[in-house]
Amino acid sequence: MAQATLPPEVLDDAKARRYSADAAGLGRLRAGAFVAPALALISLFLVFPALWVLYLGLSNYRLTGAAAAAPQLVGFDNFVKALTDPEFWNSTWLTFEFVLGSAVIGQVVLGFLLAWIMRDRTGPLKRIVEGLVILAWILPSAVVSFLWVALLDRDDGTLNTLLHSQDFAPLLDHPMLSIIIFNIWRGAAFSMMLYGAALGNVPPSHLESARLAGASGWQQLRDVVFPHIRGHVLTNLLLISLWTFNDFTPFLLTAGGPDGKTEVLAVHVYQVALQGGELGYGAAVSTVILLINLVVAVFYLRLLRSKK
Amino acid sequence: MSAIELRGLTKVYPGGVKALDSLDLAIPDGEFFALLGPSGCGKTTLLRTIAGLETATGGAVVIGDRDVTGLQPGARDIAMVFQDYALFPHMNVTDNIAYPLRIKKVGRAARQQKAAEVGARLGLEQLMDRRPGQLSGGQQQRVALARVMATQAQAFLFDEPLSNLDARLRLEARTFLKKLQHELGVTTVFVTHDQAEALAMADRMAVMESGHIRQIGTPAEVFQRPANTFVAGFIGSTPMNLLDGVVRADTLEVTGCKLAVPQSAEGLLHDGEKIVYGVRPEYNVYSAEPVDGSLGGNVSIVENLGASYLVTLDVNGVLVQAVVPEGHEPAIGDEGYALPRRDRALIYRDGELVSA
Amino acid sequence: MSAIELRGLTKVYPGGVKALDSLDLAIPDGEFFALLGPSGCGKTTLLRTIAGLETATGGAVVIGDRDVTGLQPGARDIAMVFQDYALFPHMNVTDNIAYPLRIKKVGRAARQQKAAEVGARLGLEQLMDRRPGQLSGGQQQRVALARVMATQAQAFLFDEPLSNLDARLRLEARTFLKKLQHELGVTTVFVTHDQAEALAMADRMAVMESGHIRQIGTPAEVFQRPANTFVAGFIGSTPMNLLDGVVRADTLEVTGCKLAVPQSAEGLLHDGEKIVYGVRPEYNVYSAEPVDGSLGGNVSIVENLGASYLVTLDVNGVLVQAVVPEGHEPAIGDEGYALPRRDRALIYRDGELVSA
Amino acid sequence: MTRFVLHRIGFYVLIAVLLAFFTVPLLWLASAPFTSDPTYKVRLPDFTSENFRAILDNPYALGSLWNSVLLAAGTAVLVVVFAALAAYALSRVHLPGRDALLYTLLLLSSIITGTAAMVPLFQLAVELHLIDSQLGLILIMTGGLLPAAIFMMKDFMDSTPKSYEESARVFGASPLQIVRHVVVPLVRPGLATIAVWAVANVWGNFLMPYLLLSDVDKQPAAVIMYTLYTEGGQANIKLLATFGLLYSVPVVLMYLFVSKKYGFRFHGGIKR
Amino acid sequence: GQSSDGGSGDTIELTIAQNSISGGKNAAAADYITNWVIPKFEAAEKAKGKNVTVKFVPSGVDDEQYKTKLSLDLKSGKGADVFDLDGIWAGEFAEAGYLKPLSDVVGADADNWDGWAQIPQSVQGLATYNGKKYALPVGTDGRVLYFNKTLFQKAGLPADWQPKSWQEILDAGNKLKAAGVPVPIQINAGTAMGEATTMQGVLPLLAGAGGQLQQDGKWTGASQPLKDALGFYQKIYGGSGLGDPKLQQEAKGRDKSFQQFAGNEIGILLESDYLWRGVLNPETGVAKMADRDQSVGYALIPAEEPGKGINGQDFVSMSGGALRAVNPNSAHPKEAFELAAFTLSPDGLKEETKNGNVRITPRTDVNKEILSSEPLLTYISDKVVPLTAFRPPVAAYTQVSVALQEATAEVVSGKTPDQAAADYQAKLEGIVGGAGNVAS
Ligand SMILES: Nc1ncnc2c1ncn2[C@@H]1O[C@H](COP(=O)(O)OP(=O)(O)OP(=O)(O)O)[C@@H](O)[C@H]1O
Ligand SMILES: Nc1ncnc2c1ncn2[C@@H]1O[C@H](COP(=O)(O)OP(=O)(O)OP(=O)(O)O)[C@@H](O)[C@H]1O
Ligand SMILES: [Mg+2]
Ligand SMILES: [Mg+2]
Repeated sequence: MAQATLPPEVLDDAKARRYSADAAGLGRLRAGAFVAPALALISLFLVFPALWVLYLGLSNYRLTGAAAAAPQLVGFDNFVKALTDPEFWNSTWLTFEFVLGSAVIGQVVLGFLLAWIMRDRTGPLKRIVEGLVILAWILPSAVVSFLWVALLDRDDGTLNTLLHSQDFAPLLDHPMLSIIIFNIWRGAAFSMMLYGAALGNVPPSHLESARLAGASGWQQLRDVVFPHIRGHVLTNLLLISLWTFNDFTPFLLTAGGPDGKTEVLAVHVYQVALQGGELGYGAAVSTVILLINLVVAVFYLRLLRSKK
Repeated sequence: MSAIELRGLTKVYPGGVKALDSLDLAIPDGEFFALLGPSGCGKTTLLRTIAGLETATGGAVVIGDRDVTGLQPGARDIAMVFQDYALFPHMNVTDNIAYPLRIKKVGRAARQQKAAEVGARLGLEQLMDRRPGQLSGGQQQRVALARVMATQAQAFLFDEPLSNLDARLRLEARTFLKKLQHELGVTTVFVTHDQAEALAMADRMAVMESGHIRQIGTPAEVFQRPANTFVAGFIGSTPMNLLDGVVRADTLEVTGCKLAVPQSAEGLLHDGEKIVYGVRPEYNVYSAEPVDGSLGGNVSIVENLGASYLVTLDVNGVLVQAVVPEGHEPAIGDEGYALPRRDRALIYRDGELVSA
Repeated sequence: MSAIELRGLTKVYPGGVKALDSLDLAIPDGEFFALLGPSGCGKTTLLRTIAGLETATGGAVVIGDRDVTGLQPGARDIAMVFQDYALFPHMNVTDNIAYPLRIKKVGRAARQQKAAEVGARLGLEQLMDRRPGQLSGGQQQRVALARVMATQAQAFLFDEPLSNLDARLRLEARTFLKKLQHELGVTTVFVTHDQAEALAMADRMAVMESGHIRQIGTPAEVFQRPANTFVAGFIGSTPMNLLDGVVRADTLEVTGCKLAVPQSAEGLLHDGEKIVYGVRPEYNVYSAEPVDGSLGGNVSIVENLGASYLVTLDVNGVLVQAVVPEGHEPAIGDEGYALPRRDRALIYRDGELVSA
Repeated sequence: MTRFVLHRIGFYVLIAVLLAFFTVPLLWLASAPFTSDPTYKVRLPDFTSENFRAILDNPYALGSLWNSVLLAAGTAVLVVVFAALAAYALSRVHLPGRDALLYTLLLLSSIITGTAAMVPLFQLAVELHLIDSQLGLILIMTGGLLPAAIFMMKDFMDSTPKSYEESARVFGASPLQIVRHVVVPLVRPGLATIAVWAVANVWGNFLMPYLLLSDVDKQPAAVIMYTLYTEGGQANIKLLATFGLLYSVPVVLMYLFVSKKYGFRFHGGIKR
Repeated sequence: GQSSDGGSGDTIELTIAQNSISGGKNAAAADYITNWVIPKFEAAEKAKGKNVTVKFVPSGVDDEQYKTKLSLDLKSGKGADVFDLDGIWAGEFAEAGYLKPLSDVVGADADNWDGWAQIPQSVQGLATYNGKKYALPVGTDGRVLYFNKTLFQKAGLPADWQPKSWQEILDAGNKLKAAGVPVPIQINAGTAMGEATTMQGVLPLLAGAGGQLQQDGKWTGASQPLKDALGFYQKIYGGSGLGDPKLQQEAKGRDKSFQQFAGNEIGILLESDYLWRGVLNPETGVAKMADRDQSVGYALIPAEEPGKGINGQDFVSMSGGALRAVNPNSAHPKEAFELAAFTLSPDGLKEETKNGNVRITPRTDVNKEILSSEPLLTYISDKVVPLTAFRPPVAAYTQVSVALQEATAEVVSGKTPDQAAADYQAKLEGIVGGAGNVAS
C-alpha cells in the first residue's frame, strides 16, 4: 500500500535525525562504537599485515641472505615468475581439484546429506552421528594427520587391515583423492551444522505440499529445499572455499608429495616461503590466491544472488 | 470425488501424546465438512493423517473405496491447502498452480493451459506472472486454492486456510470458498478454530476435544443443541451462559434467581439435583424492569456488537450475558434483567445435555 | 495518565512510502482508543511513532504536557504490548514482568514483589516460574499485559494484542482487557484490524486508510453512520451493502428496484444524480413475499451466523445481503425480498455520506 | 509396505557407512596411547598407563595444555564479544558499504592465515612489544578470526526478531543493556558455535604461537607437540599418540559441554 | 631477548637458545645446558666478580621452523645472546647481517680462544665464511654405509664388508635380493625425505663421482658426475628391485626406513652417525635395536670407482655440524662469548656426552677421550672426517638442495638421469640467477 512518494529532502529533516530509528536505538555513532573494537583489531592485525603481504609480493624479500638485509622492489617480477612457473600452475590446478572435490562437492554434499537424513530425527543416533562428525572437525590437525597416516599407511594401515589388502598405498597411488577424502572427513561438520540450521528454516508445509503432489525425494529437494536454502548455500560455499583454499593440513599428511602431486597452493606457499625462504615470492603467490578467492566469491555471489 | 471414512483412527506421537483416540468418522461424497475445536485438540493431526503426512498408529483411512492407510501421500489422490498456503516463493503463480501437474508429468503446454484456466476461474488472470511475495494475503489464498483445484483430486483438505487473512478478507473468503466448493462438489474437510467460520460454511461439522469428537451435526444442530457443556461453551460468537443451579420442584434455582425449567428438559429433572443451566446471550431477553423468572443484577460491561450490544450483568457475583438490540442498551451500573427463552435454554447434567 | 496529542504527524519511510500523512489526533486522558484499518494503512506506524520507535518525519507527539517528539522511547513514559508480545524467551514470567523495573534500577526484592502483585492481579500466580515457551497464547498475552502494567506508564499502546489468540480466547481476552483498562484508567491506544474488536472495546475509535484518518467517533457513530463508503465497507461483522443507484424524483432506482429515500438523506438529493445506496444486512428486513420498495431476487447463499442467518440475494446480478433471524431462513434458490429500514439506510455521494 | 522396508534398510546401511567413515580414522587415537609399543598399526591395546606416565614426566606437557586453554579461551572470548558487538551493529544499523566491507575483510582474512603473512605479523608484534606475550598472541589471532566470525554471527543476528529489542527499548533500556539482557541470551547458541569454532582454530595453530612466544612456559600444546620428535625429525609415536589424546580431550570436553548446555547449532533464535 | 640491565651494571642477563628441549627433541643437550652449563657458568663468573644469570630458551621444532624463528628474531634485533644454528646457514645469515665475524662482535677474545687449537681445520671450516670465523663449531658428523650383518650372512656376504666401487654395492644388493631381503638397498631419494635425500644420497654420490655442487664460484649443472649419481639411483630404483621406490615418496618414508632397518628388512642403508647413536640406540632410540652392536656393520662410502671421487679419493663422505654463535645484537657480547666457549670447554663437552650421549665434538682432545668406547664414532672421527666434504654455506643452497631432491624423485619415478639432470640445470639457473652462474 505504497503512498505518495515524497521528495527525499523531507527525509533529512532535522527532527528525523535527532535519534536513531533502528530496533535497539543504536544510531550510527553507537553502532560505530560497537564495531570499533573489532575493526581496530582487524585493521591492526589483519588489514595492515595483509596489505604488507601485498607489498612484500612486489619485493624480492627473503628470510636470509643478502636480500634479507636489503630487499628491493622488483615490481611484478614475482608474479611473472609465478605465472611462468609450471609448478605454480600445477599447484593452482591441484588447489582447484582440492577445493572443488573436497569442499564444493565433498563437504557440501556430505554435509547436506548428513543434515538431510538427520533433519527430523532425535535421540542417541542423531547425537552419536553428529558428535562423531563434529569430533573430526574440532580435533587438532596435528593429531588428525597421525590418525590418517595410521589409516592409510602402506604397511600397517587400518584400511589395509580392513580390506585385507597388502601394499595398498592410497597416499602414494591416489594422493589427491586421499587428501580430498581426508578433507571431506575433516570439514563436513561445518556444512552439516549450517545446513542443519538452514533446513530448520524450510517450512515443513512446503515439503509436505510437494509430497502431496507426489514429488519424489529428489523433486522435493530441487523444488522446495534448494530454493529456500540458497542463501545458506552461498555462505557455506564462500566460507569453506576460502578455508579450503588456504588449508595447510594436507601438508601434514603428504608433505606435498609424492613428487608435488598434492602440493596445493597453501602448501606451495609454505614450501616457498618457509622452507625456501623466498618470502617475496610467497607473498606474491598469496596475493594470487587472494585474487582467485575474489573471483570465486564474485562467482558465487553472481550464481546464487542473481536468481533472486 | 469420493467419500472419506475413518475407522478407529488412532495417532500417538513419538513423545507419547495421543492426538487421536480411536476416532470414527464418515464424510459422504461432496460434503463440506468442518472440524472445529480448541488449539491442540488434534484437528491438524486428523487432517494430516488423512493426507498420509502422519502414519496412523491404528485404524484405517478409506477414501472412496480404497483403503489408503498404507499409501504414500502422493498416492492418495487428495489435495491439501496448508494454513500458510505453502506457496513456493521462487515460482510464479502459474508455476505454483501447475506444480502438481508437473510432478504428474503433464506436458508444459497442457500445464500452462490448465493453470490459466483455473487461475481465471479464481480471478487471478492479472497475477499469473507474479511471485507469491508480491501478492496480498487474500490473493495468496486464492492461488493455494487454484493449485488444489488444478489437481482434480478426490478430496480437498483445508487446514485453517482463512486464519492468516485479516478480518475483512476472511469474511469475503468465507463466502467465496463456500460457493466454490458448492460448484465443484468435491468432498472437503475444513479445519478451523473459529466457530463462526465453521457455522457459516459447513454442511456438517464435528467439534473435537483432546483427540475425541464431542459432537457431529449440522451447524444449526450444534449451535442450538450443543450435546455437552464443552460444545456449548465453544460454539457461538458470544459464549453460552453456563450457570450452576439446583432443581427445586418445578423451578430451578440459579445464582439466587428462580428460573423456569426449559422446554427441552421438562419432566426429565429430579428434585434437588444439581444441574448446569445454559442459555445463549442471544436468547436472553433483556429488560430494564424486573421480570419474573429472570436473572437480575447490575450491568458491568457493555460491548458494541454492531447492530446490537452484549451486556454483561453481575448476578450475585456470577456474570451473565445478554444481547440487547441497539437503542436499548443500558449504561454500566444500571440494574438489568435477563429472561432466558424457555424454548432455547438447555439443561446439562454431568456435562451432558438433558434431552428427550 | 495523560492525554496524547498528535499534531500534523507525518512519517515517510526511507523507501519513500508515506505511511502517515500529516495526521492530527487528540486522545483525552483515560480514554480507550482503537485504531482500525486495513492491512498497511499505517496503524502500526502510528503506534510506533507515538512510542518513538520510529522517528517522525514531520509534526509533533505530545504526551501529557510534554512534547516528546525528540525523545528516546525509553524517556517517553509509555508502555507498549507488541503483536507477538515480545516476551523474552530466556526469562521466566517473574523476570519478564519485572524487566522494566530492572531497567529503572528498582532493587531485586522490590521488583519481585511488584511482579508477584501484578501477576496475581492477572491470575498468573501459578505460572510465575515458567518460561514464555511453556505458556499458552492467552497466558502469554496476560504476561505481556502484566509487564506493561508493572511500568506504571502514562499511556499504553497495544498493537493487535489479540490477533495471535485463537477465536475463543480472543473473545475472553476482549472482555478482560476492556475491564482492566476501565479499572486502571490509563490512556490506551489499541490497534486492530478486526472491526468487531474495535467496536466492542473502544470508547472512541479512528478508521484509517493509507495514512489518513477517515473517521473518528464512538463505535456506535462509526457503525451507524459511516462517514464514507470506505468506512461503511470496513465496519460491520458483515459488510454493508453498497449499491449503485440513481435518484428518480422522490425515489431511488437501485439495481432495477425502486427504493424510498432514506430519512437521513431526505431533501438533500438532486433528481437524476448518481449515488451509492448503503444498508447494512442487519437493517435489511427479509421477507419471502414481495414487498413494496424492497430489493427482490433469488437466494444464492445462506450462512449460519448462530442465532441468525446471513442470506445473500442475487438481485439482477448484484449481490445483496440480509440478516434473517433463525427459523425464518430460506433455502438456496428461493425467491426473497430485502426491505431496507429507511431510518438506517444511508446515501453516499462521491463516496461521502449525504447527511444534514 | 515393502518399499517402506527397503527404504528403512537403505537408510540404516547409509548411516552405518557414514558412521564407519567417521569412526575408523579415530580408532588409532583410541588404541595407540594405551599400547606399550605403538606404531601406526591399530591394535588391541594392552592398556598400559606407562605412556601417560612418560608424558607426565615431560616438564612442559601439562603446562602447555594449560597455555592452550588460556590462549583458546582468551581468543574465543574476544572473538565472541567483539564479533557479537560488531555483527549486532552491522545487522541492525545499515552502515554504508557494509556488505562490501565484510566480503573484503573475509578475503583478507584468508591471506593472513597463510604462511606469507608471518613476517608482517612478527614484525608488527615486535613493534607493538607483543612478542612473548600471550595477550599479544590472543589479539593477533583474534584479528585473524574476527571477519569470518562477524560474517557468521551476522546471520544469527539477522534471524532474531527485532520486537524483543524494541520492547526493551520502550522500557528505557540502553543499547548495551539491550545487548546484554536480550540479544546475547537469544543468540547464545550462535555465540557458542562461534566460540567452539574459534577454540578449534586456536587449538590447532602452531606457527603463530611458535613464532611469537619464545618462552617455553608460555607455549601452547600445539608447539609442545612438535617437540616430541627426535633430533632427526622422527616421531616418538609413544609420546605423540598419548599427548595427542591429552591434547584432544579438552576440545572434546568443551564440545560436549557446549552442545549439552547450548545446543550446538547454527541460527539461534529460541523457538517460540 | 637481550639483556636489559642498561647502565646499572649489577646483573648481566644472558640467554642461550637451541633447538632442543627437555623431555623432547635433543633432550640431552637441553638438560646439559640447564643442569650443568648454567649453574657452573654462573658460579665461575661469580668467582670472577661478575653477577651473571643465564636463561635457556628451548625449542623443539623442524629445522626450517627453527631457522625461520631465528631469522625473524635476528632481523628484528632480538634473539638470544648465544644461539645454535646449522653450519649450512652460516653464509646466508652472514649475508643477511644476522651474524657478524666473531672478532667484530667479541673482539680479540674470539681469536684468542684456546679451543681453536683443538679443532681440526675442516671443522673450523664449518664456521668460516669468506675467510672469517662467524661462530664456534659445536661438532660434526659423518655418513657411512650401514649394513645388516644378519642379512649379509644370509646372503653369503662378509661381516667386514667394504665395497670399493658403486658396482660392488649393487652386487651386494643383488645377492641380498636373491636371499629374499625385502629391501636390499636404501639410499634416500625424493622430496619427501627433504635434506636427508641430499645429505645421505645425492651429495655423497656426487662426491663419489668426483663432482661438487659449486666450484670456483660457479654452480655445477647437468655435469657428468651428477648424471652418474642419478644413474646410480636409476640402477637401484629403476625396476631392478634393489630398492623400494614407493618408500621414497612417503611423507614418513625416512621414519619407515629406520623401522625397516631395525626390523631386518633393509640390507644396506646410507645414513649418518645419528642412525647409530640416536635411532637404533638400544636404550633411547625410536627404532631400538637391542643387538645393534653385534648386527649392524658399517663401511666407508666408495667412490664410483677407486680414485674417481673428489680430490681423487677412493672413499667419500659428507658432513655437517652445528654452530654456536654470539648474537651481534647482544648487549654483553664478551660474556656471551664466554658462555659459548664455556659450553665447549673440555669439561663441558665431557659432561654433555656422558651417559651414552656420545657424539663427535669439535675438539680432538675431547674426542680422543670420549670416543674410545664408541667404535662407530671413532671410525667416523678417524676415517671419515678426514675425507669428508661440506655443503656450500650459501643462501641459495636450500633451494638447490630441493632441486637435487626433485631430480632424484624424477629418476625414481622413471625419468632418465640425463633428463633429470637437464631439468635440474634449468631449475638451478632460475635459483642462482641465470645461466651465467652455472657451469655444466
Ligand atoms: N509432531 C508432534 N510430536 C508430538 N506431539 C505433537 C506433534 N504434533 C502435534 N502434537 C501434539 O498433538 C496434539 C494435537 O495437535 P494438533 O496440531 O493436531 O492440534 P490442532 O488441533 O491442530 O491445534 P491448533 O489449533 O493449535 O493447530 C497436541 O497436544 C500437540 O501438542
Ligand atoms: N520499515 C519500513 N520501511 C518501509 N516501509 C514500511 C516499513 N514499515 C511499514 N512500511 C510501509 O508503511 C505502510 C504502513 O505500514 P504499517 O505497518 O504501519 O501498516 P499496518 O496498518 O500496521 O498494517 P498491518 O495491519 O498489516 O499490520 C505500509 O505500506 C508498509 O508497507
Ligand atoms: Mg492445527
Ligand atoms: Mg501492523
